[in-house]
Amino acid sequence: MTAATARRLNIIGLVITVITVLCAVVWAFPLYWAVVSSLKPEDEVVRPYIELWPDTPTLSHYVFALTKTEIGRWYINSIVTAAAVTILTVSSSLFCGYAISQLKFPFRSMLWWLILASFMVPMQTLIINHFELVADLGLINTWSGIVLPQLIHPVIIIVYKQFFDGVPKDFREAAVMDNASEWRILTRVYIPMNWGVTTALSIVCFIWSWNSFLWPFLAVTKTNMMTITVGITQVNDAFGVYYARQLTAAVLAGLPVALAYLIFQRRVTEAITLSAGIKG
Amino acid sequence: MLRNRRRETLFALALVAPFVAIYGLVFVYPTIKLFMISFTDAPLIGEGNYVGFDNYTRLASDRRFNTAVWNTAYFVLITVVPGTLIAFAIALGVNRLIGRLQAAILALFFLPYILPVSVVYLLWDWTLNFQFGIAMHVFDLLGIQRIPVFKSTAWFMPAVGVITIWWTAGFSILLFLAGLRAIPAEIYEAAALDNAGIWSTFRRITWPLMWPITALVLTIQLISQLKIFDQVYLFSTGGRPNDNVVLVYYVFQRAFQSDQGGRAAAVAVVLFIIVIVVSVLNFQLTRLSGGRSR
Amino acid sequence: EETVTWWDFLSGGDGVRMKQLISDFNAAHQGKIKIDATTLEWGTPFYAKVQTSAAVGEAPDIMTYHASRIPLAVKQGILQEITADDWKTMGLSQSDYAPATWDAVTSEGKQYAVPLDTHPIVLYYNKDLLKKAGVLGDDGKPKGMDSRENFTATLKALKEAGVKFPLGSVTADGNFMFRTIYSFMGQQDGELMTDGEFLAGDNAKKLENALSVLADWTKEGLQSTYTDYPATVALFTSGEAAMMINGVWEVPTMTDLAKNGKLFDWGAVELPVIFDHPSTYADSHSFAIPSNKGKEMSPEKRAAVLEVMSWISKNSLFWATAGHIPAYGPVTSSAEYKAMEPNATYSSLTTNMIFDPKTPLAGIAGPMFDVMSNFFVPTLNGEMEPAEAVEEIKAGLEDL
Amino acid sequence: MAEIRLENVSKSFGSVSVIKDISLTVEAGELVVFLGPSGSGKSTLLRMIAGLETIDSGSLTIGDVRSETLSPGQRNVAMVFQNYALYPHMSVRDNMAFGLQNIGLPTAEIEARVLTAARMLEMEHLLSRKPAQLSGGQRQRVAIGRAIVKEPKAFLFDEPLSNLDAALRVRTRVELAQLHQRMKATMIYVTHDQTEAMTLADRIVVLNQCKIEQIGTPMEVYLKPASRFVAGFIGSPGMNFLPVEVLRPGRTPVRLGNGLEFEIEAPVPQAGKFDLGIRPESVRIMTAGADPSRPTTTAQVSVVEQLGERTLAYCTLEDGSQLIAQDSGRSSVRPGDRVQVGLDPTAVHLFDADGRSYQAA
Amino acid sequence: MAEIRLENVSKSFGSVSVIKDISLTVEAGELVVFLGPSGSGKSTLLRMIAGLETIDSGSLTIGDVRSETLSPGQRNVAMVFQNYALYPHMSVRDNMAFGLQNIGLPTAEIEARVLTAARMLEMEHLLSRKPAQLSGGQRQRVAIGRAIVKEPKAFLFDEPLSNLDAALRVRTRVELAQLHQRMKATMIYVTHDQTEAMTLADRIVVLNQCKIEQIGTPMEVYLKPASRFVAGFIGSPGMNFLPVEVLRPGRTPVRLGNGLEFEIEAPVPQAGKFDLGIRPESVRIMTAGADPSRPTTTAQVSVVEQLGERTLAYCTLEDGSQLIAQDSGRSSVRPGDRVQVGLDPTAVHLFDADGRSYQAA
Ligand SMILES: Nc1ncnc2c1ncn2[C@@H]1O[C@H](COP(=O)(O)OP(=O)(O)OP(=O)(O)O)[C@@H](O)[C@H]1O
Ligand SMILES: Nc1ncnc2c1ncn2[C@@H]1O[C@H](COP(=O)(O)OP(=O)(O)OP(=O)(O)O)[C@@H](O)[C@H]1O
Ligand SMILES: [Mg+2]
Ligand SMILES: [Mg+2]
Repeated sequence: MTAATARRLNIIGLVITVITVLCAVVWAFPLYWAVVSSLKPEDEVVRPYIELWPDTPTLSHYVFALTKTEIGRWYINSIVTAAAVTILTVSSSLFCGYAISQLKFPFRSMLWWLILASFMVPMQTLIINHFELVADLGLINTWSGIVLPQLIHPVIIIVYKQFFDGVPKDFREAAVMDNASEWRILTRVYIPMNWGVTTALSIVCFIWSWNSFLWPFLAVTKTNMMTITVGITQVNDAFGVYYARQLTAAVLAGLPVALAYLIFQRRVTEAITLSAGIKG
Repeated sequence: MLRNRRRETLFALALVAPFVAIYGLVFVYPTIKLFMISFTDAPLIGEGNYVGFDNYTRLASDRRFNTAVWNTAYFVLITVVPGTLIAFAIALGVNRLIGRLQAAILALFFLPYILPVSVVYLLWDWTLNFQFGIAMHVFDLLGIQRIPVFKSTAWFMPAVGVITIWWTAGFSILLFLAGLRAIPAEIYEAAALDNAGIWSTFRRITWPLMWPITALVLTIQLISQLKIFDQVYLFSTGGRPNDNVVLVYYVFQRAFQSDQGGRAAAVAVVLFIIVIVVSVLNFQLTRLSGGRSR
Repeated sequence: EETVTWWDFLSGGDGVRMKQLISDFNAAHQGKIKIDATTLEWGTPFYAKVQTSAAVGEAPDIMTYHASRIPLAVKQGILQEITADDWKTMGLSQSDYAPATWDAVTSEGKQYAVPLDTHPIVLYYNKDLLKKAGVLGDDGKPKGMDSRENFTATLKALKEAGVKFPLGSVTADGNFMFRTIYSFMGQQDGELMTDGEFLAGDNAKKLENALSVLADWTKEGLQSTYTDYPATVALFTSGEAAMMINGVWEVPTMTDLAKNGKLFDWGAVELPVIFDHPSTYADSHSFAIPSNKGKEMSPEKRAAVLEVMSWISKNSLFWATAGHIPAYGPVTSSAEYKAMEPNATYSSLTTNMIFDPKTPLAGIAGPMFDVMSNFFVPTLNGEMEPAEAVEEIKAGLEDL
Repeated sequence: MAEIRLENVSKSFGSVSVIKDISLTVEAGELVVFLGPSGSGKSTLLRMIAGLETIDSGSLTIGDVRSETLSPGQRNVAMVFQNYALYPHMSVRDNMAFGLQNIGLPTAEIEARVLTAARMLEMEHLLSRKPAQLSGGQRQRVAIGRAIVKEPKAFLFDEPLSNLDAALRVRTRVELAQLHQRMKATMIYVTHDQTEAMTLADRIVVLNQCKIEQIGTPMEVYLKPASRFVAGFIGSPGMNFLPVEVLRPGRTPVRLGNGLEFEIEAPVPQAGKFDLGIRPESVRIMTAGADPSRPTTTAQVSVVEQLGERTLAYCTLEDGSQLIAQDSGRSSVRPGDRVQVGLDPTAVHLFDADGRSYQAA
Repeated sequence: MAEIRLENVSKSFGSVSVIKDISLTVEAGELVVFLGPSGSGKSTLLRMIAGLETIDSGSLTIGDVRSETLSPGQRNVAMVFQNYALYPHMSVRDNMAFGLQNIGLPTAEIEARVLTAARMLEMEHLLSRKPAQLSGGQRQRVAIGRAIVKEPKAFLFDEPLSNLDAALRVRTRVELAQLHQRMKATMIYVTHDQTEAMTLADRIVVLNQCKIEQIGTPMEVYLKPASRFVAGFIGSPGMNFLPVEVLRPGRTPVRLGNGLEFEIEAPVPQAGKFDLGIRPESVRIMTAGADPSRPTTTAQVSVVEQLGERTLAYCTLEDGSQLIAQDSGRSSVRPGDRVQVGLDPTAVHLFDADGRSYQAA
C-alpha cells in the first residue's frame, strides 16, 4: 500500500501535467493551423481532408501582401501610434495612479470614482463623439488623431494604484529622510520599484492599441496613414477563394505583437508574480 | 508624516493634470454629449431635435432591444463563470510546471490574447468552416454531424462564448498565476501532513485562498463581457445578426446602419446603467460569499 | 494641376483593375488632373465613414457608391446632385444607360451618381459535368432554364449522375442570398416595398414562393448548405458543385483558372426562369460626389471630378474584364465588348434587371439586409418554414 | 553631533493618546535606548524626532534648532528602519549616494563620503551589489552606511536588529557598539529586546503605556528599577515577585506567604502588604554547607533550564507562589526535586500596590 | 509515542549533497533538538522525517513502521512550521479540525479533541478567531494545537520560535517545555538558537555541514564538546580559543602566546601546537585578594557588556589574541582598563588542528 500510494500520487501528477500540455497544444492549434494554411496554395487549402503540413509550401501570399500593398508604411504607422498610445497612456496613468495612491489633494476620491465608472462605459459608444472631436481639432489623418481617443484605459490606473498602495511606506519615509523631493521620490523610488508592472501594462496597452480597428479606420482616410489592422483589409478580397490570403493578412497583422510578447514574456510573468501585491 | 500641504497639493495636481485633461476631453465630454444626444432624434452624426424620453420609452416595446438584453445576459452567463473557471484550471495546470516548459506552455495559452479580434474571427471562421474547417473534418472522423456553428442560433452564442474565453483567458491566467504563486508552499506542506488529498487540498485550501483573485477576475470578466461587441458583430454578419444581437451591437446597428444616433445613445446609456448596477451587485455578492468562505 | 481625392471600396481583383484605370487616367491627364486614391473596407465601415467624414468636411472629392445606397445617402444629404449641366459637361446622357440603371441613380427625379457598371448575378455551370449528366443543351447552355420543374429536373439529373452538389449556393450568407431571392420575386413582379409599405398584398406570398424554391432544393439535397461565399466558389471550381449562382464579378476568377488550365469547360448564363418571366437582381457601382459640410468645392475641382467620371465611364471596357457589365451603353455595344466571353452571353440580361427598392432602409449593409439575412439562412438550410420566415421578415421590417 | 531635547511632548492619533507629555534630553554623543513593550510608543516617539509624525504639543530641539515644524529632510537626522528600507533597485553605492544627490552635493564629494563610510563599515567590496544580494548583517551595514554619509546630527534606529537571526544579532550588536565608540555620535535606538538595551545603551529610557517609566544607565535600571514594571521587564528572566507583608518600617522583618520571616532594610512609610522583588541570581539553591545567614525556604522544582554557564530552576513555594532560582552551570538539580532556596536579603526590592519601588539596602 | 530511527540516511538536491549518511535514534518520549548553523541541513532532515522531502538512501522507521515511502499524511507525525503555516482563511477551530476531517473522523470526536487541545493550550476563547486576529504567541499555540489533535506518533518543530520577539520567545519556550513534560511526546525540535536547545532538549544533535558533529545531553555538549566546532558554537558567547603549545603530554605545562605557562591535565598523544579552549565563565577578572592559585595574565579590556546578572569583558592579551572574560553583574570594569584575568585550569579543552577535542580534567 505504501509505495503504491506514493506512486499513485506521482501518476496523478504526471497525468495532470500531460493533460495540461495536451490542452495547451489544442489551445494553440488554431494559431498553428492559420500559419500552416497561409503557407498553402489556395487550392490546397480547400482540400477535403486534414493536411497538417503543406504539400507544396509557398510564400506567395506573403509575397503578395508584402509587395502589393504599403504594408511597410502601415507597420510604421501602427508602431508609432501604438507606441505613442502606450507611452502617453502608461505615463499619464502612472502619474495619476501615483497621485491617487500616495498624495492628498482635493477631489481625490471623486476622481477615483470617476475612473472606476469609466471602466464600465463601453468606449465604442463614444466613437462618433470622438470623431467629431478629432475632426474639430483638425487631426483627421494624423498620428495624433489616431492616438488621442485611445489614451483612456482606466484599468491601467486601477492596477497602478493597487501596486503603489502595496509599496511599504518605509521607502517613502526613507526617501523623505534622504531629502528627496516629491518628484525624485516618484522617479527614483516608486517608478524603478515598479518596473515589472510597468512592463506588463505597457505590453498589454500596446496590444490593445495595435489591435484597435474601428477608431483608426474612422480617423484615417489616406492609405499611407493607415495602421496595419486597417490597411491589411485591402489584402482581403470580397470575392473568390482567398482563405490563405486572408489568413496571411491575419498572420502579418498579429506577428509583430506575438514576437514582442515572446521577447518580453519573462518580464511580464515576473511582473505578474511580483504583483502578489494584488490583495482582495 | 510632516507634509507640506500646499506643495503636495500642487505636485499632485500637476501629476493628475495630463490625465485629467485627456480624460475630460475624450471621456467626460463625449459621455456627457452621449447623454444629451439620447434625448434627441439626432442621426449618426450631427444635430437633432429634442424628443424627451421617447428614445427610452420605446425601448420597452422594442423586440430587438429585448433580444439584445437577453442575448447579452446569456452571453455573460455562459462566459463569465466558465471563463474564470477555465482560466483558473489552466493556471493550476501551468503552475505545476517548471522552467522552460512552463514558459512555453504559458506562451501557448497566452498567445491568443495578443491577436486582434479580426484575426480571431478569421481563425475560427476558418477552423469551424462548414465545408473546409478542420473541426468539421474531425467531426467527420468522429462520426458527428457537422454543425453550422455560426449560422444556427442554438450554437452561435456558445461558440462565440468559447472563442471569447479562448481569446481572453490569457490575461486571467496571468492573474491567477500571480495569486497561486503568492500562496506559501508551507501551507500545502501542512495540508499534506494533515492528510489532505488532491481534492480537499484544492477545495479547502487553494480555492478559498484564491477567492480574492477569483473575485477580481470575475469582476473584470463581467464588465468586459457586458460590453461584448466585436466578436458577435463579426461572426454574425451574413448570418442571423438580428437573432444574435447584443447590446453594444444594437447600439452599433442603430447608429451605423439605421443612422439613428439618438436612439443609439439611449441604448448606450441604458447599457451603462446596467453595467454599473450589475457591477455593484457583483461586488456585494463576491464580498458576501468571500466573507462566508474565509 | 488638380488633385482629386478618391475613395473606393474595391479590393482584390476589382481593386487591381480600378488601380490600373486610375493610373491610365493619371497618365492621360498628366499635369492637369491627378487622382489620389484610397481603398477602404467594403460594407458598413465604408458607408459609416463616408457619412461621418462628410459631416465634418473630410469626405473625398469623388467616391464609388452602390446605387442601392443612394436613397439613404440622399436622405442623409451626403451626396451632391449631378445636374443636367454636369451630364452635359461629361458628355454623357440618359440615353447611354439602360433605363433600370438610370433609374437606380435617380432619386425624386434627380440624379446623384454616375453609374459605372451593373453587376447582376448569373448562373455559372460546369459543362463537363452537365454533359456527363446529359443536361447540357446543344447551344452549350444548361437544359431546363425555362421553368421551375425543368430546372429542378436538371438538378436532379446531376444528382443522379453523382454530383455532390448540383447547385452551389451561398446558403450561409443571407445578405448574399437576397440577390437570388429578390430575383425570383422579380420574376413574379413582386415588390418588397409598395408605397412605403413592406410586402404589401400578395408580395408576401411571392416572397414565400421564392423562398420555397430554394428551400425545396435544399430539402431534396440539390443545393449545398451552410456554404459561405468562398466555399461556394471553391466547391464550384473544384468540381464538387456543378452549377453556382453568383455575381458576374467571379468571371475573372474562372478566366484566370481556365487560363492556367486548372479549370473545366465552363459557362455563365442569365438565371433560369423559375416563375413568370426573366428577371435578375443587380446593383451598380457608381461614382458620386459627396457634399462636404462646410466646404465648398471649387469649380475647377468639380470640373476635374466630372472629367474623371466621364473618362472612366468611357474607358470602362477594361472594367468589363472584372466581369461587370459596363453601364455606359456605347461600351457594351462596341465590337470589342461583343467579343468578350462569357460577358456577351449574359449582357443581354440588362433588359431584365431589377434594382433594390428605393428606400433608405435598403442597400448593401443596410438594416433591411440584416432583417432578411436573419431569416433567409435558417429557411434556406431547412431550419425554418418559408411561410414562417416571411411572417418574421414582415414583422422585422416593420420594426425598423 | 547634537543634543536632542524633547519638552512636554504629546501626540495622539485621533482620540488615542500615544505619547503623553514626555520630556527628555539626549546629550550630544550619547547612545540612548528606548526600551518598552510593544505598543508603548517607542516608534512613535522616534518618528516624531525624525519628523515622520507631527508633534501635537511640546517642543523639540535638535542641536540648537527648534525643529517641531521642520520637514524631515531639514532636521538632518538619519534614520535606520526596522527592515532597513533599502531601495531594492539601487546598488549599495546608489543607496548611500541617493540622499547626498538629493541635496545636490558635487559628485566627487559624494563618492568620497560613500567610500569613507564603506571603508569604515568594511563593505567596499559590496558597493556595486543590490540589496537582494546581501546577507542580513550586510544589509544592516548598508542601512547604517546610508545614514553615516549624511553626516547627520543624530542617528535614529528603529529596532534595526529585529529581523536578524540570533547569532547575527549578537555580532551586529557588537559592531554597533564599536561604531558608536568610534564615531561618538548621538544615537537613539529603539528596541524591545533588553539584552540589546543593556549592552548598547549609555542610558536607557524605559517606556510603558505612552509614558517614561525610568531613565537611567543600564545598571541603574537593572539594579534600581523605579517601578515594578521596570523590574519585571528588565532582566532575562525578569525579577521574581513574591507577596510579602512588611511588619514594621525600618530595618525590619518581613513575612512571605509561606510564613518565612526575615529582616530587610525597608524604606517604606508604613507596614502592610507589598510585593517583594528579587532577581533570580539573588535566589540561590542552597547546598549543604552554604551560607547559613541567608533566609532559606523549601521549594519544589518544576522546570530546570540548563543554560550552560548557569542553570535556572523554576520553583514553587509551599504557598504556591512561583520563583526562579539560579544555580551554577554544572547544577545537579532535577525537576521534581525538593530544594532549599536562599534569598539574598541585600538584593531585594519592595513594591507597593501601585508598583512604586522602595529600594532595600 | 514512538521511536524514530534513521539509518544511513542521505539526501542530495541535484548534485549538492545536503545530508550525508546520518544515523540517529530518537527514543519514544524524548525531546531531541537539532542544533546547527544555517544551511547545516536541519530543516532538510526534519522534512525528510515528515515526508516532505524524499529520502535518497537509507531507512527511516517511525514506531515500528518502515516509513521512507509513506506519504506525509500516513506517517502520522505532526509538524509545526517556522512561520506556523496556519490556514489564513480558517478559524482556529477549523485549522485544528482540518486534519481530522481529512481522515474522516466523526464530528463529535473531532470537536472533543479540538476542545481538549484548546483547553490544554488555554485558548478556548480563541477558537472562532482567524489567525490574522491572533498575536504571535497565540498563533504558535494554534500551530501546536493543530499538531496535538492529530495525536501523532511524534512532533516535529522547525524553528517555531524564530519569528517571535525575545520576550515572547522566552515565555513560549517555557510553555513548550511544560507541554513536553505533560505529554511525554516524542519531539524533534530544530533551532539554531542554543539557548533554546540547551533549555528544551533531552538530547542535542549538533549538525554541521550535513553531518552530525555530536549527540548528547545539553550539559554533555556544553561541557564536553566533541569538537572545536561544537565548543565554539555552543554557549553565548562561545568558547574562547587561544593558541597554545603543549610542552609535554600528561600533566603538563602549556605556554600561551603571551608566554604564560601553566599546568593542565592534557590527554594529548604528543607535544605540539594546539588550541586551548576555555569558556568565558572560567575566565575571571581577578580582583585583589582573589584565588592566587589560578594562572593569571594581563589583558586590556576593549568592550564591556553589562548583561545585568553578569558582565562580559572583551579583552585583548599582550600577544593580540582575543578573550572574553566574565565578571559579576555589578562589575566596575570599564573599556580601556588593564586587568588581570585568571583562567580556571580545570575547565580547559585542547583541540588539535583538525578540531578534535582532548578533554582536560
Ligand atoms: N497611525 C496610527 N493610528 C492610530 N494609532 C497608532 C498609529 N500608529 C501607532 N498607533 C498606536 O500607537 C501606539 C504606539 O505605537 P508605536 O508604534 O509607537 O509602538 P512601539 O512601541 O513602537 O511598539 P512595537 O514594539 O510593537 O513596535 C500603539 O498602541 C499603536 O497602536
Ligand atoms: N530545494 C533545494 N534545492 C537545493 N538546495 C537546497 C534545497 N533546500 C535546501 N538546500 C540546501 O541544503 C542545505 C541545507 O538546507 P536546510 O534548509 O536543511 O538548512 P538549515 O539547517 O535548516 O538552515 P537554516 O537554519 O538556515 O534554516 C543548504 O545548503 C541549502 O542551500
Ligand atoms: Mg515600533
Ligand atoms: Mg531551516
